[in-house]
Amino acid sequence: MAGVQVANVSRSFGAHKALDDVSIDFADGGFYALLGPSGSGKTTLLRQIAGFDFPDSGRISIGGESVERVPVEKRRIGMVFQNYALFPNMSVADNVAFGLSVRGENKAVIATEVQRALDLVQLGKLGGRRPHQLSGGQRQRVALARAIVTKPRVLLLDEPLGALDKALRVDMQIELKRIQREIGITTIFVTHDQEEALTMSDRIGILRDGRLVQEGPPEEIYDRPKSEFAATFLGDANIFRGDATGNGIRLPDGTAIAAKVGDRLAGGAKASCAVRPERIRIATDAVVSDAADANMLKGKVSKRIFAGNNSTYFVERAGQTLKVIVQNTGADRLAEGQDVVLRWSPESTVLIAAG
Amino acid sequence: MAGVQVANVSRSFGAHKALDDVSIDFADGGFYALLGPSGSGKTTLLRQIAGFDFPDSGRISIGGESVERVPVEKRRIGMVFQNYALFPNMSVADNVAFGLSVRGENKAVIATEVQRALDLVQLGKLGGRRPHQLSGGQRQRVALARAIVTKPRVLLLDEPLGALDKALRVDMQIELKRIQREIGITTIFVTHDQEEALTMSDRIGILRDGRLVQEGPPEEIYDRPKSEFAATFLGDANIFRGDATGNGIRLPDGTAIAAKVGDRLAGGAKASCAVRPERIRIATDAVVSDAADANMLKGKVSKRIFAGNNSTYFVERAGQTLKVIVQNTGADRLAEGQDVVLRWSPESTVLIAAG
Amino acid sequence: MMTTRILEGLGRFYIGLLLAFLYLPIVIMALMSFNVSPFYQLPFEWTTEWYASLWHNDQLIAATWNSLEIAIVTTVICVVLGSAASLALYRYEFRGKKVLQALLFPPIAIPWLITGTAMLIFFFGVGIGRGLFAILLGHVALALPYVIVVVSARLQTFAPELEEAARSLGANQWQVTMRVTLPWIMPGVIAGGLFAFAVSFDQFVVSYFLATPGQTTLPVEIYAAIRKGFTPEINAVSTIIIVVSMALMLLTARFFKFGGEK
Amino acid sequence: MAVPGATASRSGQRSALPLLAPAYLWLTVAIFLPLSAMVFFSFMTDLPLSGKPWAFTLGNYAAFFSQSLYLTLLLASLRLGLEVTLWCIVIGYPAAYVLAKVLKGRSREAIFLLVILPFWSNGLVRIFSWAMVLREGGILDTALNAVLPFKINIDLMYSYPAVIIGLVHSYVPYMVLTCYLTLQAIDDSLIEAGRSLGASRLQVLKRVIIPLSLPGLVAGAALIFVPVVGSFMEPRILGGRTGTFYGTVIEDQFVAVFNWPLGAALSFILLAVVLVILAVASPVLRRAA
Amino acid sequence: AEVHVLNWKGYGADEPWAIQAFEKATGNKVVNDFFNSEQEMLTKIRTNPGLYDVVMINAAFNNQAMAEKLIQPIDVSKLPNYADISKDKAGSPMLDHDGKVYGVPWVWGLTALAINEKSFDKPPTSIAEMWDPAHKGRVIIRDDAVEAVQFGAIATGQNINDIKDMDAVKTKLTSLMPQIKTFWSSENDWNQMVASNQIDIGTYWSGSADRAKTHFKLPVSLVIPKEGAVAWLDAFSIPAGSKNVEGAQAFINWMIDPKFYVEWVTKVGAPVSANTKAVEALPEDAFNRKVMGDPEVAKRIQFQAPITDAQREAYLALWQQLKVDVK
Ligand SMILES: Nc1ncnc2c1ncn2[C@@H]1O[C@H](COP(=O)(O)OP(=O)(O)OP(=O)(O)O)[C@@H](O)[C@H]1O
Ligand SMILES: Nc1ncnc2c1ncn2[C@@H]1O[C@H](COP(=O)(O)OP(=O)(O)OP(=O)(O)O)[C@@H](O)[C@H]1O
Ligand SMILES: [Mg+2]
Ligand SMILES: [Mg+2]
Repeated sequence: MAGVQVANVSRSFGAHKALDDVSIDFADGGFYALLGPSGSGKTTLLRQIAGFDFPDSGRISIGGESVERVPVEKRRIGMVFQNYALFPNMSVADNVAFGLSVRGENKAVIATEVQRALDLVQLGKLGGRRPHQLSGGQRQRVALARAIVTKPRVLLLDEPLGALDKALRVDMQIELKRIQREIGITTIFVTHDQEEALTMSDRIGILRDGRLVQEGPPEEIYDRPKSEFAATFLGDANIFRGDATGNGIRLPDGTAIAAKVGDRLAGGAKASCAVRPERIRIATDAVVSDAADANMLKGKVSKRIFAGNNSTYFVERAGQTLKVIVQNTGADRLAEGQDVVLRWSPESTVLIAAG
Repeated sequence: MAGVQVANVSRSFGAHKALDDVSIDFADGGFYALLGPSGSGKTTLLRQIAGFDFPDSGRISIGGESVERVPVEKRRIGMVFQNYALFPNMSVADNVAFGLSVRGENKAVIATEVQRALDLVQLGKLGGRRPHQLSGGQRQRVALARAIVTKPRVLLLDEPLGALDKALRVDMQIELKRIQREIGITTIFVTHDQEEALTMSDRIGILRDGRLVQEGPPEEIYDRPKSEFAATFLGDANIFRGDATGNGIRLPDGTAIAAKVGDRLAGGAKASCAVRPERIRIATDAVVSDAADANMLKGKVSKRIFAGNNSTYFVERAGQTLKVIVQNTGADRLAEGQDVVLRWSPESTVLIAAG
Repeated sequence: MMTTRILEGLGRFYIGLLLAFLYLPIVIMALMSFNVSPFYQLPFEWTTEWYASLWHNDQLIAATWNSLEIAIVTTVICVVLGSAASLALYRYEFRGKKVLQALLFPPIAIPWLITGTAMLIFFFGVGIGRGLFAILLGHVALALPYVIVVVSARLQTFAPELEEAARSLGANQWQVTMRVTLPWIMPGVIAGGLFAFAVSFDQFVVSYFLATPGQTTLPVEIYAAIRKGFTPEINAVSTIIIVVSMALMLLTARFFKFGGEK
Repeated sequence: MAVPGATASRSGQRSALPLLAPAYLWLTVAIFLPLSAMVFFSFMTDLPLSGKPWAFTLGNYAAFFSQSLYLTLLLASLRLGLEVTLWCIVIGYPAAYVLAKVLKGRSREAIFLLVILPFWSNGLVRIFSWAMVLREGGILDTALNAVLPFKINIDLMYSYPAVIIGLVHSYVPYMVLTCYLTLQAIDDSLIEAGRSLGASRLQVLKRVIIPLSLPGLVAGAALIFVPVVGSFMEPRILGGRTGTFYGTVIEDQFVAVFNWPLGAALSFILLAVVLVILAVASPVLRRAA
Repeated sequence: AEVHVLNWKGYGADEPWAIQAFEKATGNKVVNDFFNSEQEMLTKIRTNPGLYDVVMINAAFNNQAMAEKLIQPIDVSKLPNYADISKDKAGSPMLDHDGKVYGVPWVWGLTALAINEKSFDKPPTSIAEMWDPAHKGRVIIRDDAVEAVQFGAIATGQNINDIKDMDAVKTKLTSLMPQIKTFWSSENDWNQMVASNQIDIGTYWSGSADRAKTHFKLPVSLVIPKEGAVAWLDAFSIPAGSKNVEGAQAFINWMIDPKFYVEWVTKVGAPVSANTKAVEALPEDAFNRKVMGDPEVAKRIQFQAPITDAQREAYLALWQQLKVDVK
């Protein structure tokens, strides 16, 4: 199979820089998630790799070989389009069969492969329908089946599971991972579902305004975001801003926050600390429990939002609203308006240079 | 404004029953989430309410008045289509202005309203673009702006935020809720994002194969699912199947599981128990901590999956894989292969009649 | 729901009216082929003599076959060349494209009389001469712009990401065209073909200039016949053609979908 | 929908050539070169063919401007073209709409083909049939008088309306076809979206459907307007006394007096006018889209 | 061998019975081609050198064809029937140049008036009938500039070949325009108009009127007005480069033969033959013999002489102006 190298790629639409000097090395056989706000250039990047559009500058290689002159159909890619792009004139089965059939595959082989792919996306019985007779999620699954049935060397997935319910999405995730591992396809995956990005991918890249902001394995990005943007974009974070001290920062009101993760900064510089809401423990102020938590703040619960397996408490403190996530283990809840103490360890606190 | 009553509505496509005797009462000014697997009939139901399609049987009323003879444009609805359906021949601003302009609104008023709506969806600067020059998420936001700018009495949203990143999605959720509260629009919302459904809606309805499976406030559905399907579809659940005893069930291997929530069942009947993964506490087997947890099982950790603010442990036990969610508070992790004890309380256990 | 039904009924009624308008002269033509008077004189007196004499009019029959052959060949050539050109005009950006598009209009705008004379002189000058081949040459050229204009109109509704999807699945340009683009523009191609057939089959002026004696086409025969005294044989042969093509078309309508797909 | 040049920009001329060459070569040999010869003739005093001496002149073009006759007739022909085109739109567009969006299933294909079929009959024969319908004591006259309680005299033959009817009849299928092609391609969800925003059917038609079907409408209009302006057969036969138009005077130059240079000059003036009209109309129409 | 003949459609030379007999008698096969106007005929010979063997040319155009070297002199000694052609026609300066014969006179006829018998109790005698308000909208004339102008000349009492007062012609024709229903361009038009009783009176060709009456049994009769009528002479020529001159001679001879002519008149209806014997072979009371041969009539008719291109264009300009003014 083949890795994909994107080197210094830029692409503008008129005055708008959709991609700005992006370089990423997608390892052979890896599973790579691309994240970024709406309009940050994810689709544009995939289109460059596929060869539908060409960089203004920079180069793209697949399998070590520059593809500037390789037309789309020779790149051996599979793609799921954000809007699916199913062929309206063909049945579902013919859509899926298309890639095999243009390759001149044997009819019987095609029929088996297509059925297998449709079964895999749980549409085994809908092969005879036309795309316009399908629901949104069903269409998306046809697009997925169509892209994987050809066993491409690079799979480009533009929010391929966005229209699926959770259960189906998990099934598809498992299938995608299985296929990707079995045949070692290099997979590049755009998603807005953070859990999906975190659980499935080997590495994650975050784009913002056409630039690559941070890149690395999921836990690294989650645990050591390099910027406020990365911290808040992937997962949630409480951000404290102040002046760097030797081992943390001092907030404007004088409170010190100790941090053991992230940049080492000289004292006095502007800096931020990021703390994940789930790392903070919340308690009614009377109870003192664990001495290991060096950071502590007092506040008042303003709201609680139920979200299934956990709840988020919004705690007001010195004009800032802090979020605290508490797993819904069935224990008692805190009431709105209650005074609380928040604690967390310096190991859960990431120091970030202001930028 | 106006509530929407759907009474015994059925709709078939050929032999396929897309809606099967569905009755729901969408309260005036309420925020209602529709959930269901792909192809379960959610879009079909919205289309009936909008008046694009007509029920084979049953009736639909808006604001207490049957709308059988009311054409779409008189129903005063706003709709976000699953595929956006932006007018390709108009600029973004003209798309958003459409609803106001057909109403004959004053030009200046339209301009202000459109700009406000575009700012609200954070596309204030893109008014002059054509839809095909937008990214997927940008298109979706245009569709949203277009639907809300007319201040309809009923808002039908078919996965209106599916293509947005988390941060933007949260912003949009807040805006939607604000608008909906301010003008009291009855909102019906299809989503595959469970957290979104749980956090935003007043009530949730779950569809399956065209039938309404369960309906109620989010916490009720989450805490007291009435069927295995509802339990596993909304949120995750570990299901144990066995014979009902007076206060729980007995598994085939003789283990008893106590349950204090859900149906009361006669002893001996087939029954299931559902337990949310976040309600189970996991510990290395030596430690015994809380006597209140009446249910206990032993098992072996087979895998751990990191998902940002929490991790899921997969525990093997008697041929069944159980899931346990643990918040990532920064504490030590369990290793794969480790023997563990799982505990949870009967209050966290829902008894469900086998169906 | 009610209004939808009413509108549908109105729609059908309207189409009925249109068809009545379109077929009124055709019906009269057919009726007159059974009328005794060659001058469309009433009262109507039934006869089949025109069909009988048509049977013996070898020249008219030969001309009809010539017309049919030329029209069919013209249609095939126009559809192929015209679709290819439309695709190129749709897909690629290049200098001079606007000019090429504008060049489609002279053949339509200049009265056929002038085009026909011009062809006659030019073909005579370069040695192509007159005859069925020259007629074919002329007919294709006259019909091509129609095909290109019609197919291009349809192509404008085509979503380019479908071509991209096909190419990402490994289809080469040819396969993309044949299997994705062509099915979508098929209604346009068929419509273009029907136009081309009509332009050729009913083409009098150019054929008239380019036909050699003894090797004429039906419209030329008809025009010439009119000078002498119109005989309803012409109505008869026209009626037969319409009836046969109607039967053929309705038959094919059973087997193909002209609507394309959503 | 149409994203112009999304896949294009790169390849350009070289890729387009093999697809364009056959069609344009054909057009060159069979139309452009002959017409160029005609252009050449239009600057001559006489045809070289006639064996008489000839010289270059601008006189043929000057003739157009020196005699008010030609301008009058050109304007009359343009008006005729416009009226016929408008009638074709008025009659053809709704039919295309019904075919594309109202009728479903088999009947649609069948009706569609039926619309084209009259086209395959001979133009002259069709015109003669119209004479039968329109004249005094003709079908229309007889039928109306049979139905109406009072006596009216319908003699539309040899009049301007007769020309319009004959031309509309000949050309309306173009409009139905080309409009159908683009109407059929409009996604129904766009219509639904329009109505969900409170637009009535009519407003949706005006604001969404017509703009989106404009390419077909424009193609149809061009394919009708352009040849009608130069038409001579229908006006001559159906117009009678009033059937003199720009096309008929061109025909006269070719057929009656053998003054091809003048005839050619007149037709190239016509071509120029038509092209200018199309050029002026197209950006306006594009803006409307 | 083949004889390629260029002629008006339905104008004798393409009658199947005649061709059959000719082919049987001479072994030549006839291939017919047709034209719709004299100009077209000239174009056809110009652009197809060597294709045609016989061409029928109105005597008024013979000169032009000869000047362009489109036709060759005819060896009349090979045409036994040529001797019987009336002297005034055979010697016509329009056909003979430098002592060589370029055209063999075939038939002659008139552009006169024809009436719908249903509309008249008694045939009119004057051309003024066309201007009679009683016939408003029921008059028809041919869409031909030269003919129209010459007709106007007759109506204003002028010589058709030497029109002095063009304005009078124009005024006369202008006042005729509102009377007119439509213009005819082929026999068929005329016959249809009469058959459907849409016209009362109009200009028509003598041969065609005869054909309409004899062959088609239409209520048509020819009127030669007292003011006179336009006469024309049609002649056969042999194009330069003909590949079968012998066949051409045989065909022309066949066409001027009395036997063919009588059959033509009886079966179909025809103009007057230039061959005196042929005319004499007709029954005494035949129209072509009795009326057309009447010396009174002969005095009234004026034969068309060649006209120059400039004249023709001037006539056309006048005619077009009239047609535009009436719109
Ligand atoms: N025109 C049609 N013809 C046949 N079946 C149809 C048609 N439209 C919808 N269906 C079927 O009806 C069922 C319900 O479709 P619907 O679009 O309502 O699903 P949905 O709940 O919106 O799903 P999704 O979440 O995937 O969008 C699906 O199984 C679909 O395949
Ligand atoms: N044809 C175009 N013309 C102008 N701007 C464009 C065009 N295509 C894309 N853009 C702009 O380029 C930027 C990047 O677009 P892209 O589609 O790559 O975003 P994305 O990251 O995929 O976003 P999303 O998550 O919303 O799909 C956007 O701001 C978009 O508006
Ligand atoms: Mg995108
Ligand atoms: Mg849906």
